[in-house]
Amino acid sequence: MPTMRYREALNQALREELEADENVFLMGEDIGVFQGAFKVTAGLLQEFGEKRVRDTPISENSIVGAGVGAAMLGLRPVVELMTVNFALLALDQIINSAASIRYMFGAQVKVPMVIRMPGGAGHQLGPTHSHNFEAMFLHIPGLLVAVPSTAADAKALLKAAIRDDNPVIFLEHEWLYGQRGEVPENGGPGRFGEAAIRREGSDVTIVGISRMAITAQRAAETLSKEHDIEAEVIDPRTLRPLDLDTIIESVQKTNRAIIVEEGWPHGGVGANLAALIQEQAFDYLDAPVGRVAAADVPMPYSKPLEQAAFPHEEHVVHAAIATFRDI
Amino acid sequence: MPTMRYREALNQALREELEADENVFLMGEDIGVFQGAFKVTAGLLQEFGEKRVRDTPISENSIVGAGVGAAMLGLRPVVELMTVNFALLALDQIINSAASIRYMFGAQVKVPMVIRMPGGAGHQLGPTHSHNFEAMFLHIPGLLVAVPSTAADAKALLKAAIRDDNPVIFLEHEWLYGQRGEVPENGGPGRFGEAAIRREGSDVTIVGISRMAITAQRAAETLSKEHDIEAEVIDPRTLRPLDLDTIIESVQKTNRAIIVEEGWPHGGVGANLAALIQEQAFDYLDAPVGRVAAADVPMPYSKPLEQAAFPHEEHVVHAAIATFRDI
Amino acid sequence: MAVRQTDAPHKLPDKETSVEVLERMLLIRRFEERAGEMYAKAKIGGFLHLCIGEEATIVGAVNAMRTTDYLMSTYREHGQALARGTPPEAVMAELFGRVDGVSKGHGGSMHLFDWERRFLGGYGIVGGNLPLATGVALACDYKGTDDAIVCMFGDGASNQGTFGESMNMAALWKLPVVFMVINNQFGMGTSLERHSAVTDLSKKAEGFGVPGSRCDGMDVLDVHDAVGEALRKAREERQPQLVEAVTYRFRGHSMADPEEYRTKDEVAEWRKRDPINVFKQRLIDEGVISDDDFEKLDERATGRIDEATEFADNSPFPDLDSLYDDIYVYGDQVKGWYAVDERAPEPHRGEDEREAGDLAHELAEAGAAYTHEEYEEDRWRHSGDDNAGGGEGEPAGGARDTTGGGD
Amino acid sequence: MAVRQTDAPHKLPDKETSVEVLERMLLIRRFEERAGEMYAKAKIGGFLHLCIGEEATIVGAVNAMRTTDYLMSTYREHGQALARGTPPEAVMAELFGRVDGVSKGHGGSMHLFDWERRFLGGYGIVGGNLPLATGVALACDYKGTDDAIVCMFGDGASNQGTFGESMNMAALWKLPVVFMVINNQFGMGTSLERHSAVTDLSKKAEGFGVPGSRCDGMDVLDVHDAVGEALRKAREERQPQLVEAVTYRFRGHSMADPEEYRTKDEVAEWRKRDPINVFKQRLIDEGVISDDDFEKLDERATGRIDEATEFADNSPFPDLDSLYDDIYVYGDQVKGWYAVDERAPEPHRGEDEREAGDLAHELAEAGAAYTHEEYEEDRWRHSGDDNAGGGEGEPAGGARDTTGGGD
Ligand SMILES: Cc1ncc(C[n+]2csc(CCOP(=O)(O)OP(=O)(O)O)c2C)c(N)n1
Ligand SMILES: Cc1ncc(C[n+]2csc(CCOP(=O)(O)OP(=O)(O)O)c2C)c(N)n1
Ligand SMILES: [Mg+2]
Ligand SMILES: [Mg+2]
Repeated sequence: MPTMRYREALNQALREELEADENVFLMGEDIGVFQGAFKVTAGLLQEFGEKRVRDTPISENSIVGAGVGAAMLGLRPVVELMTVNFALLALDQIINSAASIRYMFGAQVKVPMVIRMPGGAGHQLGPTHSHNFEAMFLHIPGLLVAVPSTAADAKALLKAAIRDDNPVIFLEHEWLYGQRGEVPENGGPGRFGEAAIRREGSDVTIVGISRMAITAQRAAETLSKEHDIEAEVIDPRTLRPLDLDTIIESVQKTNRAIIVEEGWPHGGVGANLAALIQEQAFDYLDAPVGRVAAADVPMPYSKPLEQAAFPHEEHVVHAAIATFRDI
Repeated sequence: MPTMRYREALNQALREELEADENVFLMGEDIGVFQGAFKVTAGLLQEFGEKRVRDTPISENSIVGAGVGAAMLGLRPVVELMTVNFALLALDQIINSAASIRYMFGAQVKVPMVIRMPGGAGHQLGPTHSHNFEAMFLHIPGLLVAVPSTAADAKALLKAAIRDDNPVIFLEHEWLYGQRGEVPENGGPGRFGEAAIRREGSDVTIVGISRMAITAQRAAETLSKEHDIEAEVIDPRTLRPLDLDTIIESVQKTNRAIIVEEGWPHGGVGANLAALIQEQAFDYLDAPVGRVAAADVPMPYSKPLEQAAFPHEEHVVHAAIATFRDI
Repeated sequence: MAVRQTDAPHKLPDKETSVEVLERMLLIRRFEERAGEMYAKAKIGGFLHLCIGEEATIVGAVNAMRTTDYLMSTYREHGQALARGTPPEAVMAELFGRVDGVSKGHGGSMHLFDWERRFLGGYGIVGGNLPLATGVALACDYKGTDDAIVCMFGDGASNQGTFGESMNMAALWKLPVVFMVINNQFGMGTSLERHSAVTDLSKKAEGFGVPGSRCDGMDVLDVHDAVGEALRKAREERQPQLVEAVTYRFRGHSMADPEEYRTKDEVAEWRKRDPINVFKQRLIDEGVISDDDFEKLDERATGRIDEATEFADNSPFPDLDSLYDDIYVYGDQVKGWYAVDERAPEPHRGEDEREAGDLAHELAEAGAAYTHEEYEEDRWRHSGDDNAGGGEGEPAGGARDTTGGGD
Repeated sequence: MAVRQTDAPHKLPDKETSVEVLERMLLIRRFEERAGEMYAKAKIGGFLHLCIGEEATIVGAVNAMRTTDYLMSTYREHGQALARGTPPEAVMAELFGRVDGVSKGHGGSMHLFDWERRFLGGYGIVGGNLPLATGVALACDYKGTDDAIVCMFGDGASNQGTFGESMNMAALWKLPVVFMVINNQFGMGTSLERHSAVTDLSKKAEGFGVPGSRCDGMDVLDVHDAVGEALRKAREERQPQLVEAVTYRFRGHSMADPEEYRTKDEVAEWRKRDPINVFKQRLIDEGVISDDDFEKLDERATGRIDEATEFADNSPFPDLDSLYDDIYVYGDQVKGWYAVDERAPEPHRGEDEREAGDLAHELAEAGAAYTHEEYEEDRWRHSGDDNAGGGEGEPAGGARDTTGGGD
C-alpha cells in the first residue's frame, strides 16, 4: 500500500470527489490562490478552476450559510473554515441552519455539505487559536461528526462525508497533517459509526479522540513494556454517530476504561463517553472511567505552559495505571 | 417574607445594583422602550435613563463585544441577549474575548460583566428558539455559569453576578419568569458554587438543572407517595463553579443518582455530572448514574411532539425507579 | 427622501391581473386576521408575527418573480408563502402544528417552507437568511440557470453582521440575488432611527457594492416595478440589488405586543394608507370593479380561510413515534437514527407521553415568551382547553397594561 | 483614487519630532527583523506576523493620539505596542513566551497588551476587536472623559460581520472611536479586489453612518494628519470615523508564507516607497539629519533590540504551577480555581511535566500551522534545539517550492 501524509490523503479525497461529481465544490478562505492555510487544497484551484475551488472573503458565518444555501439546491459544498477556532463565528449557521433545516422544514430538503476544520493544540497558537470543539459539535442533533486520526481514515471518511446527504463536521488535526500512513489505492468511502480497534488488549480500554488515538497507542506500548498492562486502544473515528458497541464490548472484556481527548474536561468528549460507559457497562467496571483532557484553562502561548496544558503519553499511562489503584 | 415572581426578583436585583453602583449599566435589544422581551427590565429605563439602560440594534456579537470592551475599562455591563438562542451569534466574543481576555493578557485587566439570557423549551418556539446551551457554557474556562430556579436565587445570584469581577453567563428560564417564591427583604448577594438541597432523602439523589430542579421536586413527592422512595433533590444553582461536594455527599448516602436537564443528552450537563459522580463516588454507586434529558432532536414546534421531546415529572420518576432495577 | 419610483401613479395592469392582485392581498389579510383569532384560542402556539399592513410589499414583490425564482423570508412569512401559492390549508395546518402543515408541524409559524413553489423558508434568526440566499444564488449561477432569488428581511435585520458579509459576497461574485429590506419602521419595539444610524436603508449596502433603490411598500404597483427592475439587473447584469420597501406593520410585533413604543395616532395615520383599501379604491374609481365585486372577492377570501381553518383543525397531530424521523437522511452513514442516547434508559423518548403532554400543556403555555401577561390571561380565558389558574398553569409574570390593545 | 490628503508634501515637524518619528519607525523595523530571525531559531513559536512596510502607518497614527487615548490592534501588532512606548524587552519576552513578557507569556505574538500605555491588545480573531473598541469608546463616553480610541484592523477584516455591526453602533451612539483600516492590499493570500467588492475601503462604512477618509500609509506625515483630524472629529464632534491607510506589507502574511499570490516585481515596486527610506531621505535632503546621523540612529535602534533580545532570553519561562493562575479574579464567588476537574484524577495537571514538555517539544513544532514545510525544514536546521527528523519531529506535509523566498 502506498504511504502518504494525512494532508495528502485529504487532498486526494477532495480531488477524487471533485472529479466524480460536478456538484461538489470547495469554498473557504485562502483555499485557492494561497493553496490553503495548511495546503490541504494545494493544486486543486489549478486543476479544477475558480468555479469549483472558490476563495472567499473572511466572513465565516456567511461562508457556512452560503454553503447551506447551495446545498439546499443540490450542490455538495465542502466548506473549509481555516481553523476550528473560527467556527464560533459560524455556529449560528451550523446549528440553526445546517443541523436544523431538514427537520424544521419537514424533510422537504436536505443539506449535503461538509465543513472541514483543522484544530488542536501544541503549536503555541495561544488562547484564541488552540480550541478543540469536539464536545460542542457532538452535542448537536442533525450533524455528523468525524475525527479521523490516520491518513487512511482521513481519506475514506472525507469521501464518505462528501457523498453523505447530511451536514458533516469534519475535524482535522493540525499536527496530524504531516503524519504518514498507508492508504489503500482506489479505496472507497469509509463508514461513519465504525470504531477502529487500534490495538487489542485485555486489561484496560483506552479511547483516544483524533490525535489522542495516537498518543493512546504509544501509551499502550509503554504500559505493556513497563507495567505489564495490555491496553485495548479504540479510535471511535466518528463521534456522531458513535460506535458505542465496540467500546462497550471492549470494556466488558477489560473492565476498565479511560478516555483521552485534547479539549477541556468540563463537559468534554470524555464526560460524554464516561457517562455512556457507566450507563451501559456498569456491572463490568472495576474502576471509575478515567478521563485525560486538557487543563481547564484558555490555552497559554508559552511553550512549557502549553505542553503542561494538553495531554501527553505520560498522562495516559498514569491514568491507565490509576484504574488499577484499588486492586 | 414577601413573595414575588422570578421575573420581579430579577428586576429588583437589577434595580438595586443600578442604584448601588453607577458603573453598572444594562444593554440589550428592546430592554428599554419595549421594557424587555420578557419584561424583566420593565420600568428601568424610566427610572435610570438611557445612559444606564441602553437599547441596542440587533447585533449580538457586537453587543457582547461592546460589553467586554466597556468592562475592560471598569464598567459593569449587564448585557441581555433576548434569548439564549441568539448567543450562537455571539459565541466568538463570549469565548475568545470575555472568557479569555484576563488570562490571555496576563491579568492586566478584568472583565466584570454579566450576560443574561432566557431559554428553555415548552413554548412551542420550534427548532431555532428552544435551545438549552448550559452544556456549551459550562465547557468554557474563564466563565462563571448560573442557572437559578427560584425567585430568591434569581435575585441573590444576579446581584452576586453583577458584583463579581468575572464574566458570568446568567441563564434564566422562560417558564420560571411567572413563578412565585419567597424572596428575603434586603437580601444580599448569593454565593456561586453552593448547591441547594431542595428536599432531603435517603434513597436516590436527583440533581435538577434550572427549571428541572422544580420538576425534580415534584417527581420526588410522587416517588415518596406512590413508590415509597425518598429522593434527595439537589439544585446546583451554578454550574461553574460547581458544588460537587454536596452532590457527592448525597450520593454517598443514597448510592444512586440521576441528573435531569432540559438540553440535549449527548455531551450534556447530565453527561458531565454523571462522569464526575462515577469518578468521585464509584464505590458508593449501586446503579449507573441516570440521565433524563431532551430528545436528541431539534425541538419540534407541534405541541405533542414538543412535549414528548423534553423531560417531565413522569420521566424523572421512571428514571429514579430504574436505579433500583437490579435490586 | 423619495420613496416612490415615479411621481405619477403607476398604470394599472389589465383587469384580470388587477383583480388577482387584490384577491391575493385580501387572502393574506384575512388569513392573518384568522391566525390572530386562532392564536387567541390557543390553536396556535409559540410566536405569531402577522404581516397586516405589508400585503402590498409582499404581493408586489412576489408577482414580479418568475415561478422558477426562489424566495426566502423571515419568521413574518405567512403572506409570502400564500403569495407564492402555498395553499392556506397547508399554512394554517402548520400553524396548528398538524401533520398536514407545510413543514409537517416541525417548523410552526416561523418556519414555513414549500419546496414545490420554491419558497425556501421561514427563518427565526434575524439576519440568518441572508447567507442562505447568497448560497442559493451561488447555486443558481453554478448550475448555469437564469433563476434568481429574492431574500426578504426587516429593517432591524440590516444591523446584523450577515448583512455586510452577504452583500459583499453577492457583489463580489456577481450573484443573481435581490435583497429586499421590508422597512416597517420598527425592529420589535425599537424604531428605525433608534436602531440604524443610516435610515435610508436603500443606501446601506453601497459600501459593499450592492446598489439600492426604494419603493413605496404601500403601493403594490410601485413595489412590483422596483422588484421587477431589480430582478432584471440581478438576473441579466449579474448585479445584486437591495430594494427597500417602506411600509408599516399595523399590528404588534407578535401577538400581544402592548405597543407602548408608538402612539395610536401614528398607527392611525399609516392605516389611512392601508394598501388593500387604497388599491381597492383605485380599482373602483377607475371602474375596474364595483363595490359589490369587492364584497364578493372578500367573501371568497373569507370562505377560503374558513376552509383552511377547518382543514387545519381536522388534520391530526404528528404521530409521537415520528419524533426522531427526518433529522437525518438515511444512507450509508446513518441507517436509522441510532445516536447513543437511544441506548440510555429511555426516559426522554416519545412513547407513552400523550398523557404527559396533556399534563404539561399548561407548562408550555404558561410562560409564553415575548408576550404579555394580560394578554396571556385573556388567552387562557378564551382558550378552549383552558387550564389557567391551576397551579403551574398560572400565567407568567406581573400584570401590566396593554395600552396598544393586545396587538 | 486619491490616496493622499493633499497633493503638496506635508511640512516636516520640528527637528526633534522628526528624528523621534524616524527613530520609532527604525526601532519597529529592527525589532521585526530580529523577531523574524528569532522565529527561525525557534525562540519564538506559534504564528509571527511582521509589519515591515507598515511602520509609517503605525507611527503616524499613534503619534496623532493622546497618551490618554486607547489603542487596539490585530495579531500584527508588535509595531503598535512599540509605537505606544511598550519597552521592546517586554515585547520580545512575550514573543519568547517568558514571564517578563507584556502578557506574562500567556498571549504570545498575537496577544500583546499594555494596560499602562493604554494599548489594549492584540487580537487573534479577524474582526474581533471592532466590537471591543466600540465598547471602550462607550465607556469613555459613559465616564464623561474626552478620551478616544483608535481601532486598527486589516482590509480583510472589513468583510467580517462585526464591521457593519460596530460601525452602526458607534455612529448611532456617537462614540469617540476612529476605526482605522490598514489596507496592505491582502488578506493573507487574497488580494483586495478578490475579497472586497468595494475597494475604496474609506467608503465601506458610509452606509452605516461612519464617514471615511484615505491616507497614504507610506507617508508618516499624511497618516498623522488624517488620524489627527479623524480623532478630532470623533472626540469633539462625537462622529466616529473610518480612516483607510493605503500601504503594503513587504514580508509574507506570517513567517514562511511562500507568497505565490504576488510577484516579486510587485513587491519590489512597493519597496521603492519604503516608508523609512523615504522619510529618512527627506530628512537628509532637507538638512535635518546627515547620513552619518542616520547610521547612528540605526545603530542605536539595533542596540536597543540587542538588549531586548538578551533580556528576553534571560527571562524565565512562567512557572508550571502558574498554569491555573489568572483565569479568574478571586473574590466572593471564586476563592481559588476549584473547578471540578481539579478533583478528578489529575493527569492533565502541570506538576511533573517539564520532561513531557521537552519530549513533546517536537510535537508542538512539527505541524506548525499556516507555515510552509520547506521553511519548516529550514527552521529545524537553524534551530538551536533541533529535533527534526526524529520520529514525530518530522516536519509536516509535502514539500513545496517557496517562490517568495520564505520571508
Ligand atoms: C438573531 C436574533 N436576534 C433577536 C431576535 C428576536 N427578534 C425577533 S424579531 C426581532 C425584530 C426584527 O425586526 P425587523 O428585522 O425589522 O423585522 P420585523 O419584525 O419588523 O418584520 C427581534 C429582535 C431574533 N429572532 N434573532
Ligand atoms: C475570524 C478569523 N478568520 C480567519 C482567520 C485567519 N487569518 C488570520 S490573518 C488573516 C488575514 C487577515 O487579513 P487582513 O485583515 O487584511 O489583515 P493583515 O493580515 O493583512 O494585516 C486570516 C484569514 C482569523 N485569524 N480569524
Ligand atoms: Mg421591522
Ligand atoms: Mg491585509
